[in-house]
Amino acid sequence: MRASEGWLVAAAVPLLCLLPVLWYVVRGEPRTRLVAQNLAQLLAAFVLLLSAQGFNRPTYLDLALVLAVLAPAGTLVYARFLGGLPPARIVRWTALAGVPAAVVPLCVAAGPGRQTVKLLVIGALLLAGALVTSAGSQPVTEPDAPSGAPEPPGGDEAAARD
Amino acid sequence: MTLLPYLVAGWIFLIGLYGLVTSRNMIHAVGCLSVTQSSTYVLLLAIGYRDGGTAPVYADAPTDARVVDPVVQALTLTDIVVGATVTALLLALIIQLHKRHGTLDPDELSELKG
Amino acid sequence: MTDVLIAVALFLVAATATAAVLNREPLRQALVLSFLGLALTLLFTFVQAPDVALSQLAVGSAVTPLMIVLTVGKVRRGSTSREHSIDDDDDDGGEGDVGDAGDAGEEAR
Amino acid sequence: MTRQSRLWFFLAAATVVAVLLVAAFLALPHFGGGFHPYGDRSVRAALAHRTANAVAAVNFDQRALDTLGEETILFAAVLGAVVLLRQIPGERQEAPRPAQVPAAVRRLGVLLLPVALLVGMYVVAHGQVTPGGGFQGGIVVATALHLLYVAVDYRALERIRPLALYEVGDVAGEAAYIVTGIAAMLAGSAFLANVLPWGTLGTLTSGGTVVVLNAAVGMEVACGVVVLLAMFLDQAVRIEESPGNSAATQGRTGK
Repeated sequence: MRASEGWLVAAAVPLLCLLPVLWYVVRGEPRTRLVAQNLAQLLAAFVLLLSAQGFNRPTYLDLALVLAVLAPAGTLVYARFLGGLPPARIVRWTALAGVPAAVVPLCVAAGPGRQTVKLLVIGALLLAGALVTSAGSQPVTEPDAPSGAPEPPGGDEAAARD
Repeated sequence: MTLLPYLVAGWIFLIGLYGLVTSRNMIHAVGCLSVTQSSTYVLLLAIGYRDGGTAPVYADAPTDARVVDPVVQALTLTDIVVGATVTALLLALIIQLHKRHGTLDPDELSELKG
Repeated sequence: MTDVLIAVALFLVAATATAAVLNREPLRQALVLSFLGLALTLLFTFVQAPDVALSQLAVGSAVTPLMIVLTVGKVRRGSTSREHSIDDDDDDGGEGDVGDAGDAGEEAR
Repeated sequence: MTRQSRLWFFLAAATVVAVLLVAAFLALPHFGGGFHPYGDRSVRAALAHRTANAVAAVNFDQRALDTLGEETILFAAVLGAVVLLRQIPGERQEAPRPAQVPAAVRRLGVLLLPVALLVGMYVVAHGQVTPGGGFQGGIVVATALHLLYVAVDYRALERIRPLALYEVGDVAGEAAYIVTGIAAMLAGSAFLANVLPWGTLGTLTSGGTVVVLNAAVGMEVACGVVVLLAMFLDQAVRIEESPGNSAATQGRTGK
């Protein structure tokens, strides 16, 4: 199996971003730590997505899929025990910018087929998870909601929480 | 690069043991134990790696692909699941310990015993 | 390039493991442990062990930290929470609550 | 032994261990080297049995007996946790309070729960073809159910989690593994031998008994982890030591 260097270089970018995030997980205040943990899961998902393409192994995408499914659960559990989810603009913008930036080129590279569907599902799950867990008390709109997803996480209740 | 993964595994092992020895909270000690366990995963997988190899999963690879060692991967898989159950059992014991003695400091606990 | 990725992931794992050991407050350590789970997952992916990465992802970043958090919750509930008078405020902003967790952290040290 | 002396004792021992470890590492085959005699043989054996995922082949075919041992460890650990974390005299159960969860989180949980269950089952079912298998998929399924706890509350989780059923599932998974092994003996082969037709490489039914054992392990792990987490959750959320000003924690975490 030939590895594609370009994709692996791209995967190195979110991987390197994890280093400063680690600092915040370790040394930040309780709220910062929770946000950093959430961000780390998002960045790790990007690494997994890009490296699956880099290693030319579509089956590695299962990892990103499982992470996308489990990440919100983990964050919400901590939110429960550490008391509340702080709003996190950085997670939100990383998701809004990073998910399309990673998923769209991957879809183009994969061409139409099962792999593209999987990529889109992963992207939608990541986006939904990150947007909800990063919402905090800010109203949230979901730009490209996945088909079959319920209505975008409502701003009404979120606004009511202010 | 030829030695780095092994050295990292050794470092994780020793730092985990350091945490276990100096721990003043049993829950923290269990966390350190799971760190120590992760050194075995790193070591096993490092031994099984092959330059330019790919995963021994032939769903999307030709059967003559250059693959890494599946045996150590299977061992590590087992290792991880057993590690999680050990953690669970130890944490259950810790809950009991705290119910009985009201403390989680290993030093205080050993004083209680004596 | 794979070697570079493996080296970075190894560094990340070593740093996270050290941090997990040196964080002596269990709740804080649980967060670092779930980060360690992620770092190990990435490392295992780079050494072409997706099976192992998958189980590390499920166990290391979800189940183990969850059990630690629950144990801490139980232990706190059994002892410190009784002394802690918890203000029954109804606002959702975790401000006071996060502070509480932090205080409890100070106590534990 | 004082704390100080213990630390010095450890440092001395750690230095020795470190030296020995480095010496051992120097003698190990180099990282990334090409010498993997066991790996090569087991890959050949996996392909001979038409199992695309060689790791699953090692776990459920070539080393199936060892995996039985491991499964039994898991089973024993669950049993141990159930015994250790049962409600003891002097403790009482506390009705968990309903939690107030932001609507967005609730919707996310309701959306993710079926997706996560599906992903978990997909990982179990494709264990012999793609990365994954009973262990990983089982844990994903078990974690997925707990989305209901974080997205709604503990009472909602309890409604879909009749513990007795999961305990039976745990036993059934373990039993199915052993029965498969004995069935192989009845078919005139060795315990846990791969006697079923192997099928074609890369299809869902390939691998013979690997498929069956994979499903059995998936069931046991999923049910076992659910029971395990239920014991911890009961301790953290439900069981109180004695009458006191409880429910505060639950009320607090319920937000």
